Amino acid sequence: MNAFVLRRLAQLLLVLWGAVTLLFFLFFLLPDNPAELIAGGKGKTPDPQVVKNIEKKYGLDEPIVVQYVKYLGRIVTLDFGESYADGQPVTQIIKERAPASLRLATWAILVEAFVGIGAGVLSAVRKYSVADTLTTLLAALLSAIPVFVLGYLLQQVFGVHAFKAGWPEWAQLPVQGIGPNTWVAWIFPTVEEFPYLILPVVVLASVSAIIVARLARSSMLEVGKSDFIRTARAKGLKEGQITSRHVLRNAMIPVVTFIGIDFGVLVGSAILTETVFNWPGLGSKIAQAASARDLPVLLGLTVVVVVVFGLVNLCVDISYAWFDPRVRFDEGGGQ
Amino acid sequence: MTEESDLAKTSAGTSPERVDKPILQAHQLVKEFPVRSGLLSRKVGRVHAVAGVDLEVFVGETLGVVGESGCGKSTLGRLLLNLIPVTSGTVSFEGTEIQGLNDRQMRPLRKQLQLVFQDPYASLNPRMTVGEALAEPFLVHEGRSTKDCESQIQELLKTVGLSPEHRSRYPHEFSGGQRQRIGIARALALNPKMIVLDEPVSALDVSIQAGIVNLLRQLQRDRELSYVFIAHDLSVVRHISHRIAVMYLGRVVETGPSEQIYTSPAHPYTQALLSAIPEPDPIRERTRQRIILTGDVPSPIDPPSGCRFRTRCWKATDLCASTEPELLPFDPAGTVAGVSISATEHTVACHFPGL
Amino acid sequence: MASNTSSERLLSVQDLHVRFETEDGVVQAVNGLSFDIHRGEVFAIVGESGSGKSVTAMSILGLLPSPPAVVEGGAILWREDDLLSVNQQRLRQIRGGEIAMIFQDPLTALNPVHSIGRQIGEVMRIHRGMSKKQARAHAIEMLELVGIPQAATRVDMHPHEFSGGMRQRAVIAMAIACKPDLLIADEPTTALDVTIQAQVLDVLNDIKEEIDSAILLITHDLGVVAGMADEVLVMYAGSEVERGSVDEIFYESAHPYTTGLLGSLPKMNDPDSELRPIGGQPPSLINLPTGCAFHPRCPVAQIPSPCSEIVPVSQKLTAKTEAPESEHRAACHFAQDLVDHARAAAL
Amino acid sequence: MSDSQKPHSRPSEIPGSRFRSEDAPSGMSDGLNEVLFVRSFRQDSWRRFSKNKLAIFGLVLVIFLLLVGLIGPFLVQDPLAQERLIFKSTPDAQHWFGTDNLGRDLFARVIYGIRLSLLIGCAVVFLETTIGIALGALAGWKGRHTDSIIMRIIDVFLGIPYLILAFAFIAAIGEGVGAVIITLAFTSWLTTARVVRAGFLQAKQYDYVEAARAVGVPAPRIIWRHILPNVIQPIIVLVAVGIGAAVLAEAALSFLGVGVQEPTPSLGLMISTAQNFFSTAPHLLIFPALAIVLTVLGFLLVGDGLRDALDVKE
Repeated sequence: MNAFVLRRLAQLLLVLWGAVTLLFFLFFLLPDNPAELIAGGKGKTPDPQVVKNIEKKYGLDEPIVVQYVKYLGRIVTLDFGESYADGQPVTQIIKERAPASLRLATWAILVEAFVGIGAGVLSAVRKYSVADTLTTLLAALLSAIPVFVLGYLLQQVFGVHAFKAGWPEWAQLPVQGIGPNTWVAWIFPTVEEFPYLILPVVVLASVSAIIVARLARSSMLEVGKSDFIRTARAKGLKEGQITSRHVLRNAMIPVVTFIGIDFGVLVGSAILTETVFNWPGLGSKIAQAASARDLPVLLGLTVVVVVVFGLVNLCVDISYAWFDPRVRFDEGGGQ
Repeated sequence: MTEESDLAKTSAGTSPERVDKPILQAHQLVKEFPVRSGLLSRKVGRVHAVAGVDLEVFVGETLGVVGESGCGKSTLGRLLLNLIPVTSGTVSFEGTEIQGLNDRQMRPLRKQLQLVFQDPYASLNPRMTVGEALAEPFLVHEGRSTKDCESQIQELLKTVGLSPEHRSRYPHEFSGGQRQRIGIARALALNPKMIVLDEPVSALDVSIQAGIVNLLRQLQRDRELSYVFIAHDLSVVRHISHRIAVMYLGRVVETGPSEQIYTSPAHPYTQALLSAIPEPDPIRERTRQRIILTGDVPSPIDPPSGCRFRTRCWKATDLCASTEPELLPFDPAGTVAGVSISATEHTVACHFPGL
Repeated sequence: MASNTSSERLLSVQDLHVRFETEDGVVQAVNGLSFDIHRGEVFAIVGESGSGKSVTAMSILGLLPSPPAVVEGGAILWREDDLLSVNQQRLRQIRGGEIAMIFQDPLTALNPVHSIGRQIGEVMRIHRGMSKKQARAHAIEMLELVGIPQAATRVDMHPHEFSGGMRQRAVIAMAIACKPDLLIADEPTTALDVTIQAQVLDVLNDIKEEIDSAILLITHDLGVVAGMADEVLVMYAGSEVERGSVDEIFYESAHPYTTGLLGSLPKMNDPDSELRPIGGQPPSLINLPTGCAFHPRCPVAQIPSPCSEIVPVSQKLTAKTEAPESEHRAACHFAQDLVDHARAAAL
Repeated sequence: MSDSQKPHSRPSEIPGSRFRSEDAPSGMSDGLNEVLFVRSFRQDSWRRFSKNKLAIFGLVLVIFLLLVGLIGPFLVQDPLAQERLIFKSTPDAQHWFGTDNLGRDLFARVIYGIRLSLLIGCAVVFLETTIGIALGALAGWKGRHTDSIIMRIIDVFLGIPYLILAFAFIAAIGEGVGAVIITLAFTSWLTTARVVRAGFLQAKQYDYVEAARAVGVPAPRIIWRHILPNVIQPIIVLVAVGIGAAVLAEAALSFLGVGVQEPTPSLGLMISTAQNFFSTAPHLLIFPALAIVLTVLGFLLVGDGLRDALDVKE
């Protein structure tokens, strides 16, 4: 098991290095001169002398390879440079914004997993029932609605309309920001913070939850057809026991894998969700940095996201070993 | 000696007289598959699938290769056809060494050397009609289109007992036995001299099996084909083979004329294998004594030292654990040992051969 | 040969019909099958793929997936209950407790995520109300009974750590855990190698004595039948074509299909004999031939009448003098002639 | 492959030779499959597809949208013409969907937007599929080091969340329609490549591929005639789903301001602008949003239907 974790960590480092390299060259080979961007922003022609000074300050006059090696060196010491836009250290930005994103993502994943798996299991057990058909339709519809449209609609309904129509207090939800942002209980929101969390989490979790539900359903049905379920039935188990003891754990194997992979999609959706809800997390900052071409910020935040993504998948792989004992022993054998 | 070759001839039964000239020879054939693991797919072990096999196949004869799953018999079949690269050793076909030849260099030889698979469902491309599948060899080797070789295709279908109208159908429209006939027709297309048959009847029902076996025997008579017949079903193997090689964990443990292997098996494994076959004869089944082996076949990743069979053998001693027995001529009388090995001889790799 | 008519009748299948409603049409898998199984006997159903033998086995415990399977008509009597109409609670009691099953493929028949011990123990926990600990101890006992060495450590292993032969032993251990009265073995050795098959058959024979049950053996391997069975039922295209004691089936076969099957097998003691295959192809179960389903492949069929027009009923054959209790039957218009012919040839 | 690892394969493992139904009994004696007369694969798939009401609805939607995209632009007004006096007007006989904040005909803009979405979707999927098949086939066929290198590259790409990767590409090649197409294509070929690779690895084990080699069929023909036709099914599904995904992704990029730029009529861009005017002119948001949803929905439903009909496992 330890060897397995170590190996996966090494693999993560490799991926991280590849990602940083890819992104570095993509960002820094762009047609515009970053120094000009810093000096004047998009579309203006700044004073050449100012540009030169900036180039010197940020080391942009050096060959790209030298810059790359230096950047790698700085990353190792967790120094991601400063924002072109306001000179704030990227590390500072991460420190400020990461907890907000973490809170949003954690709750979204929890909702995704519980609601998704629950709905999926229900659909599978009551195949072709109204609830099953409804999830199917909802799944198709929700996956077709862009995240930002969904977010905006919910804002209109629970923020604007609920207020105008005088809905009960609990149904009137804030649509912008994170609330008091006190962080007394880390990722757990306080009573005042809670309403702020609801809509962003719902939006972020919805699409993935519905995919999880579909996957859990088909996986349950697939496992339900396997020979060992027939064995269980031949042993005299009740249908409920068969589902809980034999189907569920086997059926969760592909679902867990999906939740791991889906984290990448979740990050993408988080960028949009945080932008729509003005959530002060990494995602909205990434979007700002991307449109402002604030490269150090973009690169630094991306590195953080890639690391977290890798760690999440590592956790998934470890939990995998619990779900599927075959994994534990297959390490040595086969390709 | 003479008595043994006589035996070999009688066992050939209804088949034509064998010419004593090997068409295919394998020498010290070894195939190891790497077991990879870790970040950079490091090699952490090896599956010793085939571990030093010598064999010869003569013109017009059938060599039966028998063994249980995991003994390396299918791997051996693919090595003989150079479908997978050997780890070491040589394979020569009509005197030409073929191991290490690439696909292009092999192409002329492919006309001569063919393969029939176990699973008639899997061995035909579901998206090609029978006609297209049978035309492919002609297209590849003679550049002729499906239309140009129409008559050959019809002829082939007739040869294997199918109707020429079947050529425009897809594989899924046939039953298992019919598909296997199509597989045989494809192998026959270019008039090969030798065919490796990898468990050609194991996936078929008994009532269908017999028809395929008879077809194979008839084709051998008509065309002087040489067969390597790989199987785990010993009763069928005996029926079609002139000589038999018994494999265990990547090695040949006993080889000889099929009559001798069946009537006086010398290796304990062969004895156990033969005794394990249930016979469709209630009275004999009730009376006969079975040798029941203990345990399972060891892993080919880490085979036992010395004799590979010793972990399940009732005769095993310390000698078996330390020294690997060589394949030597078996003389039931036990008088002479170590005379020259001729290919038709009964040989066995055991320190304590005999009954 | 034990005579079974006097011992306790355990199971009685009467006029069983099973069809599958598939997208391609209705598959008539079993057409009016009847047989009884008595305590202490090994009853074998023999047939090739598609003959309906496995479907029969599965319909006994109601294990056919429905849809597409539809069991229509007939009765499966187990003691006082008709298994086709019994309530779910009683059915669960019977499953695993009174009737247990051994499946063909031991790898897929075991749940990959649970330990062997847990899966064996589960039967005891359901039917005997054992605690986890008791069940585990009993599982070890069962594993020892089927000849698995170091059972105490192997009990906590998972199926993928077992070899094929050990898995099938584990499946057998699971089946006999509650000492069932009837053991249904559906192709128990087909997925195994010959030497392992011999081991497993050996275990099956031993435990039969041990638990004093009956075994319903489903197989296509006539060799296995010859070695294990007392009574044999031969199926073709969903129907019984012949049934009788094992000796009657092998030495006095009265149906051309049975004769054909035996003739197509290579004989170990006569290697040079030409194999005699049954001509033609197995029939489509969606579109069965008229009259006798075997007639298009039958060497003795008289066409058009009666073979291609009249469905032959299974008729009792005159027994040899020394076996008055014989229940040798065959569904062929010429069955009696064939038997007489076989006896004459044997003399 | 040693024979110990190669189980006696059952007929049901072979594509196209299996009798299919969601409730197909597993572990049923293989004989049942054998004796069933199985219809040709194409007929079978079409029959299953046509029985799926949602899929047919999706197909109708896709055909309708394709017609809209092809013919629509010839029938509507100039999407760029500003009619200065009627900003944000509500729908009427002349402007079916009303006008936008700059007084442009929204109906025309939505039609053009759909056309652009479809254009981008198809172009992206064409590029993506080409890259994916090429690299996946290369990795799967060559194996060894080629495979390792390609797989590591895929790992790196997969390690970076999709939208961030898109930002990086956009940053490097700039904005606009062409850039969006290239960006989306280069960030979405991973799935196709992995599926094709997996298909190749599996197909290489098929007996009929080995049989083709044994007959001496040259590699290009083996790939073209024997392997590709048998890995094409999941690709067909990916193509349908991929168009929908590309439409969504384009909308997201444009919404965030790094995709298609004004004044090109892009649905995402329209939504982005419309947000500021929702309380006074909700139709500015609703119509483009509806257009996106219908477009994506159509392709997703067709994709789902194909997945079921072709029995593709994820």
